[in-house]
Amino acid sequence: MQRIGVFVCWCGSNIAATVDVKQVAETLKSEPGVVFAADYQYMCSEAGQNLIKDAIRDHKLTGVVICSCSPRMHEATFRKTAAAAGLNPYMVEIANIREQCSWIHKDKAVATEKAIILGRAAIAKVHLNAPLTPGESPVTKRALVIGGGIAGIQTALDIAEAGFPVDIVEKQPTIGGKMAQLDKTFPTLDCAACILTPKMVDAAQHENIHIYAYSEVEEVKGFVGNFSVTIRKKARMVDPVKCTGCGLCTEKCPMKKVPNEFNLGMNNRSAIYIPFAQAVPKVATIDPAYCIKMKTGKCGLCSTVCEAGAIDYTQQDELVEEQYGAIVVATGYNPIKLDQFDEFAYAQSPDVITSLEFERLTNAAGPTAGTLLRPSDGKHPHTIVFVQCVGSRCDGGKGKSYCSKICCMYTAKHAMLTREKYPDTDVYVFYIDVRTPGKNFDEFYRRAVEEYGVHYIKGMVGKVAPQADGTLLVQGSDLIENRQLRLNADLVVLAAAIEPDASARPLATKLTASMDTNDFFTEAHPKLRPVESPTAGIFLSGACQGPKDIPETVSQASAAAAKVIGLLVKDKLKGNPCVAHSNEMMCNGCSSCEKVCPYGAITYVDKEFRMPDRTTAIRRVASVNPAVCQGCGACTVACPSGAMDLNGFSNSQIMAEVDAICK
Amino acid sequence: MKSLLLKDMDRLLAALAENRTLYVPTDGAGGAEYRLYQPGTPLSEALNTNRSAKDFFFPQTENMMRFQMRGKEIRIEEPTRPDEDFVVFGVRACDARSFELLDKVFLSEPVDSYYQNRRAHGVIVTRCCGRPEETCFCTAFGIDPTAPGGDVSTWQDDQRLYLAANTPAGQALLNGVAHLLTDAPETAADDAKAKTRAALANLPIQNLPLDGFGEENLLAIFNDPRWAELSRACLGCGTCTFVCPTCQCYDIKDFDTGHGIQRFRCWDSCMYSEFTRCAHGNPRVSQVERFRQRFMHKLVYFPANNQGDFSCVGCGRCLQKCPVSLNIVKVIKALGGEKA
Amino acid sequence: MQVNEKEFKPLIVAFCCNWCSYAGADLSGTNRLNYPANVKIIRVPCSCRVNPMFVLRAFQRGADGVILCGCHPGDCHYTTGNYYTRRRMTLLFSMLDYLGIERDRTRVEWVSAAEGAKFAATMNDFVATVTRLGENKRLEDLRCKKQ
Amino acid sequence: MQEAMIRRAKELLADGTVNRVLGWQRGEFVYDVTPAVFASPDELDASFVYNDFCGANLSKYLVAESRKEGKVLAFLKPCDTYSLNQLTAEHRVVRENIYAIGLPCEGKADVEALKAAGAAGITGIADGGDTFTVHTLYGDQTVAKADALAERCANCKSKQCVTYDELLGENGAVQNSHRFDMVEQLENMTADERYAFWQGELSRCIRCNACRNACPACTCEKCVFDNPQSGIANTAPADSFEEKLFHIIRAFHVAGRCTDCGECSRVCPQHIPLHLLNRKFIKDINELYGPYQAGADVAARGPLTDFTFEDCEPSVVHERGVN
Repeated sequence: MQRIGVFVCWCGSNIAATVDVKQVAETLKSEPGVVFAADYQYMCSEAGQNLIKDAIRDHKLTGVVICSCSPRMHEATFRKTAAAAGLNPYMVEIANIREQCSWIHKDKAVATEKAIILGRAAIAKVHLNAPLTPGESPVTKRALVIGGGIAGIQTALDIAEAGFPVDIVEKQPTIGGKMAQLDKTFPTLDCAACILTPKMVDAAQHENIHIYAYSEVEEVKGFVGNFSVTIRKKARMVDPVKCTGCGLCTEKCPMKKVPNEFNLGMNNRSAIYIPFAQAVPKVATIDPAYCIKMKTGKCGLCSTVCEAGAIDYTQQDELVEEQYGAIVVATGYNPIKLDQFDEFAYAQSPDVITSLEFERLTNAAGPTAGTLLRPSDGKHPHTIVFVQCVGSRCDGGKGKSYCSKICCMYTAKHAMLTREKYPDTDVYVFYIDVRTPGKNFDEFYRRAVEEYGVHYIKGMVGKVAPQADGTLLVQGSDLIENRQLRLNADLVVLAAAIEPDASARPLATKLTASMDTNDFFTEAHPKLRPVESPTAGIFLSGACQGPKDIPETVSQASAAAAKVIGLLVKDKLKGNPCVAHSNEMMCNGCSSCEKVCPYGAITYVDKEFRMPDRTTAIRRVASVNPAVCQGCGACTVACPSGAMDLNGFSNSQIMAEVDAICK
Repeated sequence: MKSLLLKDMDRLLAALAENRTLYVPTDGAGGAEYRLYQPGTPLSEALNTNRSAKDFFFPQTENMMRFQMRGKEIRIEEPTRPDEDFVVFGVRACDARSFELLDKVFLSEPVDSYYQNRRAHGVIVTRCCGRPEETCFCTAFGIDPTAPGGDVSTWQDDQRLYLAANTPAGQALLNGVAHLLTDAPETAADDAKAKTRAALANLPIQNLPLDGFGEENLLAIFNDPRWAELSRACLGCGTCTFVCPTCQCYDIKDFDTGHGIQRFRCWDSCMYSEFTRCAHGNPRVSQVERFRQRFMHKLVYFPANNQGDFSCVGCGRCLQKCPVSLNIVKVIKALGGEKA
Repeated sequence: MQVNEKEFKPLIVAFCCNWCSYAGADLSGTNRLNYPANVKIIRVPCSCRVNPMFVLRAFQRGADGVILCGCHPGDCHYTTGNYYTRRRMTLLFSMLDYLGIERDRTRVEWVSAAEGAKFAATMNDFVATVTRLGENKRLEDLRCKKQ
Repeated sequence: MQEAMIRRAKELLADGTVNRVLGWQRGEFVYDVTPAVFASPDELDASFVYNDFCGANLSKYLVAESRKEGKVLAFLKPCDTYSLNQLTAEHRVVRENIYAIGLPCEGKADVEALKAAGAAGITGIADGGDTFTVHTLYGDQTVAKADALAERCANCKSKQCVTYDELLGENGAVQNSHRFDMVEQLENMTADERYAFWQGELSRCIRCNACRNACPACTCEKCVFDNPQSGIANTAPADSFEEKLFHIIRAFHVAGRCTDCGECSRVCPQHIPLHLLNRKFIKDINELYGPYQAGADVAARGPLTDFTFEDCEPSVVHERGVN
């Protein structure tokens, strides 16, 4: 039996004017287990707290009930008070007789009766309280950034600048991501490479940053502050230390018919390649799917010409295990595949291209050296039709239901740049809506319309049909003029919807981070914790969380870095002791709890048990990591056997409160 | 012996119900059960009720006392004992015999006053079985369905019901309805009895080997390896126990009503994991042991303590109700040894 | 009969999540927005902590109405808790309805920390609804009745 | 079928694929069959039986059997395979230790239905194609098989075995069943009528726990109703509230997991239509969250451990027709 002390606060007249505090204290004193009861003007004052401390010591209290204001106000205060008197702070319960009683009721008798009942409920709960101690876990002061695009680079640089080591894992041979493929950036029209490549170099040269390029995350174990990550370094067949990036091998390589993914297959590269001139690390990579030596064993020309002796055909994938305190996901996006959109003739005509392909066609380092030429015949296009929302805001399964957010602006940019460079070109943009919220965005779009004479047509394109003369017949509707349009275009540019990179879903599983139905990572709170995943220690940067443009990506990247730094500066993480725990003897191992846990706090282990029938059995049982659990209690209801319970809000405690209230 | 035309049955029941509460077996959703007599409702012709008649004297739950808390004081309140006189009409010989077995438990020292009180207020009218079924084996325990016992025995042929009092309470009951009854010779029900006997001779379960369950074989039976096989399919539910007319185990529990503690007892089953739970748990840790306990009790321990009376009346309910068709007949056949 | 109806004050148990609804209840207090004293609040970390057992328990022990309040869907402090609450309680309430228990005795309402007025209005409305229904008879435990 | 099963069981025992066989054992009467494990050909010959009364869902026995040494051969009806899948999904069985033979099933007979048709004192039952000839102590009687079908079989949801290592005969198909008709009928009653119906049904409950203990979804290491620490443990329905509490919580605990195998109603000694509770949840889940059949797919996420942002609000209950 607990020895409970009840402390009734007047809160000046806030409580005492409507609740007969003396009567509350007097009545509660005769409750079983209550050995002390007192009332006082301001329990939260120093004198009030001393009253509590003295009573804890003098009456050897094992539990404390404070009838006062909301626990949201002073629970922490009174827990500290109890701790100062040597009582476990979690042996304190608050009966909220101010916000939920004296302030809402006028009749003193009614309010007093309710205050007594609320006090009883708190007493009933304290009877079942147990001392709780928050767990502590050390923090590995190193961060992992998954993805080396602008988001990952920015996050890594910010963390590194704060003095913490960071590793970037990038699956491509070079960091840089999508931004490296872009030509100019809206709304300022500065060149992407000019602002990105210095950052890539900064990252490569930073003493706190290590780049695992051409690598992937294989396995993630552990929890916030203590992740252990296995990284697969894919075999490049080139020793990155020896390779000087001179590029001689790529010139000499006899296999030159490899579609160049950096230029989206619009030209070719060699089997040994460096994706682009400013690649970081600037190291060659052998593409084993095309390398003659790898496929037939004959050739070896690159090895012959490499003066550094960096070529090593026997190289194997290597697994390295690293420890991290925090992980940032920056896996970015991709344009969707357009196979489902046959009406736009993307697969039928090389002159129907995506916006990203358009970027490469206008980029000085692209397949046409920056001159806008039709892919089919290399001629200058005179009529260009841009189609927005291809697969975005699209119901019915073939596209994405969401807005891809960046297309309105980059299409305006493309249209504007085309008109500027080639004033003889007619440019049409079909749109559902033009969405330009953002600093200087709407001004930018209006310039495209007003200064550059881009023809914006509100309506959707119904069909693009390649014609015998090599043009493309574009049929669309103009909703403002309310008419059908037929245009003969030389080039059609599709603003394809963007979707999370395909690597995101398996990665989310490894991280036990949650995703929405579109495979974007979900944030811990959509408004208040936008750069944290619900899984503690996992942070989100850039388009992996939702469509974003560059400025937004960079701000989120820095925000994620700030959150990581805030975590890594701590030496130890103190947990919330009100976490779930599983009674292993009752656990069925059925995984229901694991499925509803938003934090991935529950894992399963096979353990040997001595069963009630005196046999030994190996059983699969749930185990809650108290450092990761946030104490929501979803698992406790999912668990049919009641094996899963929650500290501080146990089944028996809540039912005792129900019983006391309903007495 | 008295008799009554069957067409006057409802008049008889109505008359019985006039002064006492009357329970009769009637058909309803879920099968035949003893229900409070409602005028005009025909008696069930089912062989037996789902639940046995033991409920009348040993109900599934029964309040024992209350504790009242006034502040830190505890006050004890005795429950009100049911004091109404009642008649149970239409009890079969097997169930009637079960009362005798329950009496041995509850009415020997220390007397169970709750049971004793109910027993004192009840009058049993039995009914000879007309059509025994394949699950019946009461004769194995010396029960004669043609002499069904109780306070009043009844038989019936196509036209008439015959009644004979066996006890003063039974005689008093018949006296109360004498105006409806006519005298009949003692042999009047012989045809009905003969018919029943003929049916009994054809029952499939005959000659159960019970001789081997003597006290002297206690340890041998207890340690018999076949228990594991016999109990393997047992789901550990309490169906057999709760439909059994002779199972008498109960648990005593306290229920916090919010304004006092209600102490009550309720049937318990030796098949349950929490049965006879002590500080260390259930002494019978596996289902084999629980299963064995049930049959050891009925076939060995009870007779050893009660002049050889088995704690089974062969009503066949467990044969009908076990979800996986385990039952006492299979146990007897396996472990009862050779039929003498 | 009329007198009885007037006198009947239903007992309402309200489970409120710590982050939104309990704070919303506090706010209605701070703003001195009245609701009947027969509403008693039990604080839980998240509405998803509420086990159907607790709801039935409240009815058993004498509650006439049970209401769960949580963060609005999408605003759960634990991101997904109230989505599970929503499914669980929908099914539970549907089952109670199926058993013939008055459907107006149970409710789920999403109340944010800013919605003190909504909290008070919800409680007033729920109390009025349950008052019209009268005493909980169909899910009562006779042993728990005050004698 | 019985001969084919014994033959195949012997082969699998002989070639070492399995070391024991889970099937049915013959009892006192033709309908008196008990789930049993057979370890040798002799045991199979002596007492293995498969007939119209082998209704018990054997999958639950696999919780214990699949954790023993060696592989067990289990003969499973379509219903039982759904349960096995669900148990596999919940890690309650070790699937690798089970050699499942799927059996075609045209429905199982319910001896209670024969008795309700007037057959008293059954001494034998002969299969006459569409009918049973029931030999009784009081003469022979012919009952149409359709009239003797168990409720769950008359409203069969699927004749398809969804997991097996081998099939005996042809696999059946998912049925277009009318299993929700009775639920709908209840839904269309007034609240007062529904209350009266369930009060009548549940008041017969004797808390024998047969429904729970036979249920392949109820495999908890410790049931809350047996656990003195749970706060709701009880051995008898001491008040009509406790009858409802037990059945509501039990149905809720298996909601989204119940495959609708119908064992609960089959085993109830009091003939309470417990399947109507489980089916209510199944019907609600299907209607509110999209069609879902527990056990159909091992990888599927159960509806109560899942959600969508667009889920309906609990007030949907208030918006329904009759109150």
